[in-house]
Amino acid sequence: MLDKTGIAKRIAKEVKDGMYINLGIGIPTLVANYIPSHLNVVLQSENGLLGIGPFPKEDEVDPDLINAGKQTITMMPGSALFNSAESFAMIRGGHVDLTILGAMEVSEQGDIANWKVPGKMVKGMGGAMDLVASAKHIIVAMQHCSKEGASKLLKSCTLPITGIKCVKRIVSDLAVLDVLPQGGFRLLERAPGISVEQIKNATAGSLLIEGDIPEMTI
Amino acid sequence: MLDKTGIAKRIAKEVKDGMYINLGIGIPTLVANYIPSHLNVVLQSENGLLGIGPFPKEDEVDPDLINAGKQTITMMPGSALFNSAESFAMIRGGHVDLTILGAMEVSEQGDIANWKVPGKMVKGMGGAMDLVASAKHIIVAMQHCSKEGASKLLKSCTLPITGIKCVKRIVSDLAVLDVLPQGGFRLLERAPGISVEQIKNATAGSLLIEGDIPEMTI
Amino acid sequence: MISKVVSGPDEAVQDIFDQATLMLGGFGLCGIPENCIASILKKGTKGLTCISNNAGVDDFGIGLLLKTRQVKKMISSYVGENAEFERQLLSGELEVELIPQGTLAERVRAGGAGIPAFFTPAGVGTEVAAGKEVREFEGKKYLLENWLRADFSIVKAWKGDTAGNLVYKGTARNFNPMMAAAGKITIAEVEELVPVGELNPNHIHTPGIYVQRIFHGKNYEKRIEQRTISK
Amino acid sequence: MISKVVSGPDEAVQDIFDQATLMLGGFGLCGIPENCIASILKKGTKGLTCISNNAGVDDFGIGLLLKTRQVKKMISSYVGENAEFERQLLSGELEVELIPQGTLAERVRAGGAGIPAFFTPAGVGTEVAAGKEVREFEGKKYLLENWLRADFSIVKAWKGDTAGNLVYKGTARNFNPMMAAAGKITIAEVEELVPVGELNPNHIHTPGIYVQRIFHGKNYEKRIEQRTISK
Repeated sequence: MLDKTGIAKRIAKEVKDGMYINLGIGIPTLVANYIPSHLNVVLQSENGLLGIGPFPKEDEVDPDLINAGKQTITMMPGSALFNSAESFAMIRGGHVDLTILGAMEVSEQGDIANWKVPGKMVKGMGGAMDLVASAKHIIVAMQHCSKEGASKLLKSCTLPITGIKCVKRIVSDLAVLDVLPQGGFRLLERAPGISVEQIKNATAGSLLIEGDIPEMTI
Repeated sequence: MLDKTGIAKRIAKEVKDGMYINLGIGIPTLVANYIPSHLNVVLQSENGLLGIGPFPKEDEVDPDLINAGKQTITMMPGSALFNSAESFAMIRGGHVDLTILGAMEVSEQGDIANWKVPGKMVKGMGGAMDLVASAKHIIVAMQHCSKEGASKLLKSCTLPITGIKCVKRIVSDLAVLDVLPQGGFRLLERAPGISVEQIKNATAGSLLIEGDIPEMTI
Repeated sequence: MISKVVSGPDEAVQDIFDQATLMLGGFGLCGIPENCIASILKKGTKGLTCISNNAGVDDFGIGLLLKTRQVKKMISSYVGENAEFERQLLSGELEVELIPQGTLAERVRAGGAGIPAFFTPAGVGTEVAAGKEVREFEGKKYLLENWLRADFSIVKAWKGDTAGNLVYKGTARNFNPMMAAAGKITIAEVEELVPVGELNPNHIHTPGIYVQRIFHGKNYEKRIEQRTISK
Repeated sequence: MISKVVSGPDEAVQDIFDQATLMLGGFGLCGIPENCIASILKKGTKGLTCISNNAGVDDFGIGLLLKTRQVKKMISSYVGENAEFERQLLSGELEVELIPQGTLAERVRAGGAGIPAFFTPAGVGTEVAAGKEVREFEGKKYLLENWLRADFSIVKAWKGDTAGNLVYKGTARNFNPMMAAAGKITIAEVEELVPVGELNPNHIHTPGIYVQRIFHGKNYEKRIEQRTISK
């Protein structure tokens, strides 16, 4: 079973040279730490920056330079600043190559729910609905099951959804899966020490298992 | 009867302090020469500049700095440069206070025709349709009649129109007129030496004449 | 060019009326018009509808106006980090309209650009789509969204000149430029106010045509929400 | 960041295919991609649909491609100043679609921004409205207009870096930034090509994400259409 770092490390393997990437808050943010240094990638911050750098040193902190999680950041050489309309023009226009974000539920149609839990305080969707509706390629980082053991990979979402038919790939604590164009999850890799049987039991949506399922390498 | 310079001079009297103005090609361009120097106005060039300055001196010519008529220009202090989408956002969004342009015909409803003559080469509307559809206040500079003596202030336009119900005021070689909200031209001023009768005869659209019509001062 | 300079935030906001719709620039606490918020607080204007990506924190930004119950409605994309906000929302004292961030940015941009409506994919199939026209283009579904405009837009820039031209710094730009264009009256507070001619025309982010009033803002706190440091 | 630098215009345009749709930046002859036009001319690509505000003059700009009959269709707002263009148009050899300039700019912007359609007032009641949906918003009529996108966008900037970030000069900016965003492949030619880090991130007009290929252009003629001088 993967911990958060494990999920982030596995997702980092999906990153290709030259990609422009938007990382959501939480596990997705961790992915940045594991992108191989020989790859040239550019991280987008939807509040108006291409080229997020490392967190600043104490004496570099600039309150006018934050990421979408409101954390202080720095800029990489070759960065560009722009306004929020331009930022989402980039996202909506399909210019961002990869979006990595968290999810509370994913359906076998690729629907995603990650912004609202009925009965709990609603904080808002921020940029999530724009990102999932627009991204060319979306990878979801998530727990396969709730703390109570209920599957979060479902036939259809029970929570209010963020977007429909958008998730292409899921990296959970148990497995790597693709969402098939015709619907259904296809199992690609097992987390270290996890059996196909365990993944079957943890997946409520329909699961396609073809041939040997390799254990993932991180 | 006013010549082109006279029309430009009369229109210049419509300019108020602080206005942002778009001047069309031809007579409207001449207006810039007669705006009183104590007025602070900003001229927009729809190819991406606020703050058109005078034509350059020989050694100031910059091929990267032209107006919408493709003439070399200079910039006033306090100018701003932008792209064409932003330029028409300004126009369409109603931020330009006054648009002055030429016309081949104007109808008593305020429709304007100034881009196309059937049978002649069609060069295109450029920014004219955007300007007339969007401007808060439009003043038209035109000849009252064709060379053959036919009125160009009509019940309805005979030429393909550029925009509907948009012209607010007309300064012709014979008169200053407003287009009434309910339709019809209202005579405001006579050109020097021109009688009300002459204007009546030269106006095919319905003409409202109330009280004494003063001769204009330039 | 005509000078748009006013003496300060009190003069700039003096005619903001009860029940007005305001746009306020900023993302989180970054790039917010601190001076004008303080003056609106002092002035006590009530019943405001505030269009702003976020709603500040309990004791800073728009949160200050929430505390004094000057805000009737918030139109935002994300309103976490504010306990008083949550209390008013749950008690029904405050209306909230949540809009996807990109849709919010584009609706404001459309407001300034004279585009009454446009199609966007964000929110298709979600509760955001309720009551909205859905149309398919090239095999993909989109929602029709309307422009947003405001009685007053209040923005914060880094530098500005007396003709209202503005330059922002870093990610403090965010929603400010679109909001500057979408207000009937736009008020800009700037950290540095310079004479016309000092800003490079090629570096201007908000052309002065969008700005009706400008002043030199003072005592910026620029509070940081998430101070993150690398060792 | 990954380098997007190619050796020159020949390499940049090598995969532009017959019948491709191209966007070409520029207003009149100001800010046009002179180097790429020369290479397309040399390469002899045929059947092009060119989206560009203007069509050049007889012996410069897109006019060169018209002379060699490489252009099947022009989508422009104003196409005067070109006798060969007129001849081909009248003889039916060339298709022309005329679009109001602001609508053209916004349709290209929409193409890059993922907005398939929007409402604009330009052209209501005119022949431009033929076949288009008309809708009223707040008492005013608007036309529904669709996005424009291209197989290749070819833009000219003043400075660019190896990551594709661009800065334009003067009014040579015009249509270039929107076109840069609306091409499947965007090619930028620049007068000065610098390493990443040399351009101020706050001054960039076209972020590199929109640009796939960039090269240092040479021998710019920058022909002037209307040389006007004040005494």
